[in-house]
Amino acid sequence: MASQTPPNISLKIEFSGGLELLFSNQRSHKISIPSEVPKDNNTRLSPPDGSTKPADISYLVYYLRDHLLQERGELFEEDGTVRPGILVLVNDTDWELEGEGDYVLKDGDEIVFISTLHGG
Amino acid sequence: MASQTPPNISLKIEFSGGLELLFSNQRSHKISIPSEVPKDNNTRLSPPDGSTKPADISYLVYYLRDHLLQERGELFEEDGTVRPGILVLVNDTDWELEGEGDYVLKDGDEIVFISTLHGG
Amino acid sequence: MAVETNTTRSTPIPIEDYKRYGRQMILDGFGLQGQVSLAKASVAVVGAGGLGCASLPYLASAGVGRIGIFDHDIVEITNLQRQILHNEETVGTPKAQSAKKALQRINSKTQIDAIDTAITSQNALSLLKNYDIILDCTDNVPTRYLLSDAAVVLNKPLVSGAAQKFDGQLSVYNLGQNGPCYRCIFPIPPRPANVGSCEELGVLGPVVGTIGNLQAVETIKILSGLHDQKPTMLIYNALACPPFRSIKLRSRREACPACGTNIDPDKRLDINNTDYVQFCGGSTPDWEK
Amino acid sequence: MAVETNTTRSTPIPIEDYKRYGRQMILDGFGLQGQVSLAKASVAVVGAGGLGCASLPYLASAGVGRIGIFDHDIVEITNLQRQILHNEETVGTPKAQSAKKALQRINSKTQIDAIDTAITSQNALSLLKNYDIILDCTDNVPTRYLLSDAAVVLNKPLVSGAAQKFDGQLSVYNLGQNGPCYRCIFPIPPRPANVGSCEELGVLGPVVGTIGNLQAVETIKILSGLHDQKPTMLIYNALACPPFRSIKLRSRREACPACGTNIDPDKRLDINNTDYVQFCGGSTPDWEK
Ligand SMILES: [Zn+2]
Ligand SMILES: [Zn+2]
Repeated sequence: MASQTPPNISLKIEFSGGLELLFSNQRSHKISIPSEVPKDNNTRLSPPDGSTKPADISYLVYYLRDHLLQERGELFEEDGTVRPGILVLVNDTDWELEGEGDYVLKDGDEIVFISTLHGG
Repeated sequence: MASQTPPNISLKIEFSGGLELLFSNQRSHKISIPSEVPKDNNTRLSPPDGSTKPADISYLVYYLRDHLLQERGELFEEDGTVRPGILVLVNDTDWELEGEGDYVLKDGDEIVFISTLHGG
Repeated sequence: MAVETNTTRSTPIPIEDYKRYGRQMILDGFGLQGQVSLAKASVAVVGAGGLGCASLPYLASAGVGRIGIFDHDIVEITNLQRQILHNEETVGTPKAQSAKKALQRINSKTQIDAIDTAITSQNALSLLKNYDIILDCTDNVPTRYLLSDAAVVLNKPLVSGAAQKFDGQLSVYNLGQNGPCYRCIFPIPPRPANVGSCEELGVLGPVVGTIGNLQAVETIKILSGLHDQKPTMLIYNALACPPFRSIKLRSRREACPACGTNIDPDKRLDINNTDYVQFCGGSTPDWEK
Repeated sequence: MAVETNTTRSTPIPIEDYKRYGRQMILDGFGLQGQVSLAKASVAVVGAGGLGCASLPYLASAGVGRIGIFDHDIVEITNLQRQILHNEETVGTPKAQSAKKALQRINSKTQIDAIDTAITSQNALSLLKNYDIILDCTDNVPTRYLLSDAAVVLNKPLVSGAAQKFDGQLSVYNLGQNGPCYRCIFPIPPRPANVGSCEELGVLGPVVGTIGNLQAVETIKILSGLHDQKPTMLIYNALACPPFRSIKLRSRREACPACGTNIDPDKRLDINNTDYVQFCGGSTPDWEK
C-alpha cells in the first residue's frame, strides 16, 4: 500500500528524574517535527536544502536542545547525543534495543528521557 | 469511509486481585469474539439466528463465564453482570465512564476485571 | 499542635525543625509552607496492622503534628511477619500502644493518641471528627464502608489502602469537590464468601508495606497541597509485568446514598442507624476480630 | 543459618516458624520451600539510609536467615525525616549498629552482621562474597559502580534502588544468564556536577521508603524463585499521573568491561585497580561522606 509521507509527525515527549527542570519544569510535552530532516541534524532550516533523512532520535535530541530547552544545554546534550546518565526510552523500551540515535521516529511515538537517580 | 464489519474482534483480557484464580491462574488472556452477537447474549449460537447487536461488555461477561472460566461462575457473574466487588476497566478507565455493560467493544480493546481487596 | 520549644514570633516552626526537616523543606512545591501544614495537621490512621505499620512511621518522621492510631487488636506473633512497628517484646499488648511506643522513639514531638476501642457506627463520627484526614488501613469490608461514610459526613479525605497475597490497591476517596466516595465506586458490598483477609489468604510483608508507604505519600501530598485531586486507583501486583497500573475512576455519583447531591433526604444514609456488618452480609469470625 | 531451636529431623524449619511465617507460607508459589530458602539465605544491604531502613525491616520480618548491614555513617538528626530504623536515641551512633538494634527487636533469630567500615575497591569482594544477594541502598555514584562490578565478579544479583526528591528508580542487575549489569545500562558515569544527593536535592520520606520496600519485594522474589528474571526498570514519580512506569531494559552488553563475554582479558575491569571516585570524575564532599 503506497502512502504519501506526511510532512510532520507528532510525538509525545516525557522528561523525568529531574530533567523536567530543564524543560519549563513540565514533564509531558507534545511536539510536531518534520518527517524528513537534514542529514546534519540542523534544526534551523525549514525546509532543508541539503540531503535529508527520515527524522530519527539523533535529530530529536538536537531539536529538543534547540527548541524546547530553557537553559543549560550541557545538562541534556553532549557530543551529539544525550549526556551520560540519561536513559532514552522508545515506547517504554530502552533505546539500545531500538537502534539508539538511528531509530526512525514514527507518528505517535512516545520518547522518554530519564535522568538516573543516585540518592538513597 | 464505509468499511465492512470484520467478523471478529480481538481483545486483551486481564484479571487481577485474585480473579485470575478462576481463569486458569492466568492474569493475561487474548481472545477473539464475534463483532455481532445475539441480543440475548447467548454465547453458544454461532452464527446467531435471532436479532443481533454489536458485541458489548454485557456479552463479554457471558462469554468469559461460558468459555474461559474454569470453575465457580458465581464468583464472577451474577444477574447478568459482574458480581459486586469487581471493578471493570475499559482501557484503564472505570467502565462507568464508558457506559458499563452497554460499551461496544472495539478491536484491540483491553478489558480488565479487578476484584477489590480488603486485607490490610 | 507542634511542641512549643524554641518557637519565637519570628519563625513559624521551631528553629531546630528547619534542620530536622530540611530534606523535604527544600523540595519544590513543599517548602516551609508544607512543613507548617504538616506540623498543624492531625491524621487518623485506622488500623495498626500491615498498612498502618508502614504509613505511620513516615507520617511521624515527616513531622505531622498529631497522629491518632486506632486499633483494638492485640499484637500476635503472626503479625510480626509484616507489621514492622510491633516487635517480639510487644506481643500480647494492644497494637495501638505498641505502635505509639515505636513512633515516640522516632519523633518525641509528635502528639500521638492511641485509641484501642473499636470504631463503630455509634462512635465513628465523634472519634474521627477532630482529625484532618483519615487513613483506611483496616482489614475488613464493614469498617471500610463505615470509614467512607464517616469521611463523607465529616467532609475529610480518606486515603484507602488494601493488600492481599501479592496484590495491593490504593485510592483517595472524598477528595475535593467531585471526588467519589468508596460507596460511589462499590455501591454493593461483596458477599462475605467472596472476601478474604490477610489472615486467611496470606500476604507478602513488603507488598502491604509498599501500599502503606504510598498511603503516607498521598497523605503528605494532600496536606501540603501537592495532590492533583484526580480520582484514580493504583493497582499493584508484585509478580506482574508491569507491576503497577493506574486507573481513572468516575467522579461522585449523584445518586450515591452517602455523598450524592441528588437524593431524597429520607434516603440519605444515616450512619448511626446502619448495621455495617449486616449490610455486608453478616459477620464472619475474622471480620469481627 | 536459622537458629536451631526446636528443629527436629521431621521439620525443615523450627515448628514455631510455621506459625510466625504462616501468612506468607500459604501464598501460591511460596510455601514451605520459600520459607526454607529465606531461612537459609544471606543478604547484604549496603547503606542503612532511606532505602536500607525501608528494606531491612521487611527482610528481617520475613525470616531471612542472615543480614549484613553495611554503613560507615553516623546517625544524624537530619536522617530521621526518612530513615525510620534510626531514632532520637541512636543519633550520634553508627547507622549499622542503630539499624541492627531495630532489627533485633523485630526478629531475635535473624543473624545480623553490622559492618561500619567503608566498602572500597580493596575490600568489596571479601566483604560481600559470603552473601547470596546484594542490595544497593547507597547514595553515591562511585559506590554504585563498585557494587555492580563486585556483584558481577561474585556472580550475585544486585537489587538496586535510588530516590531523590519525588522520584524513585528500581532495577535488578546481573540476574540470571543474560541480565545486564549497571555498567551495561550506564557505561559512562555522569559528571559530578550533574549528580545530586538526597542531602543536596532533598527527598520525601515515603518516596524513598516505597523504593526500599520494593527492593525487599524483589529480594524475596529472587530468593524464593518467584522472579521472572526479565530485565526491567521501574520508575516512580509521586506527583506524576500515572506515578509508575516500567521499562524494558537491554540484556547483557557483549562488550561490557565488567560482565561482557566478548572482551580482551586485559581490557576486563579489575576492581582492585580501579579508582571509582576518579572514574566518576573526582570526589565531592558529599560523596565521600
Ligand atoms: Zn459516594
Ligand atoms: Zn555489564
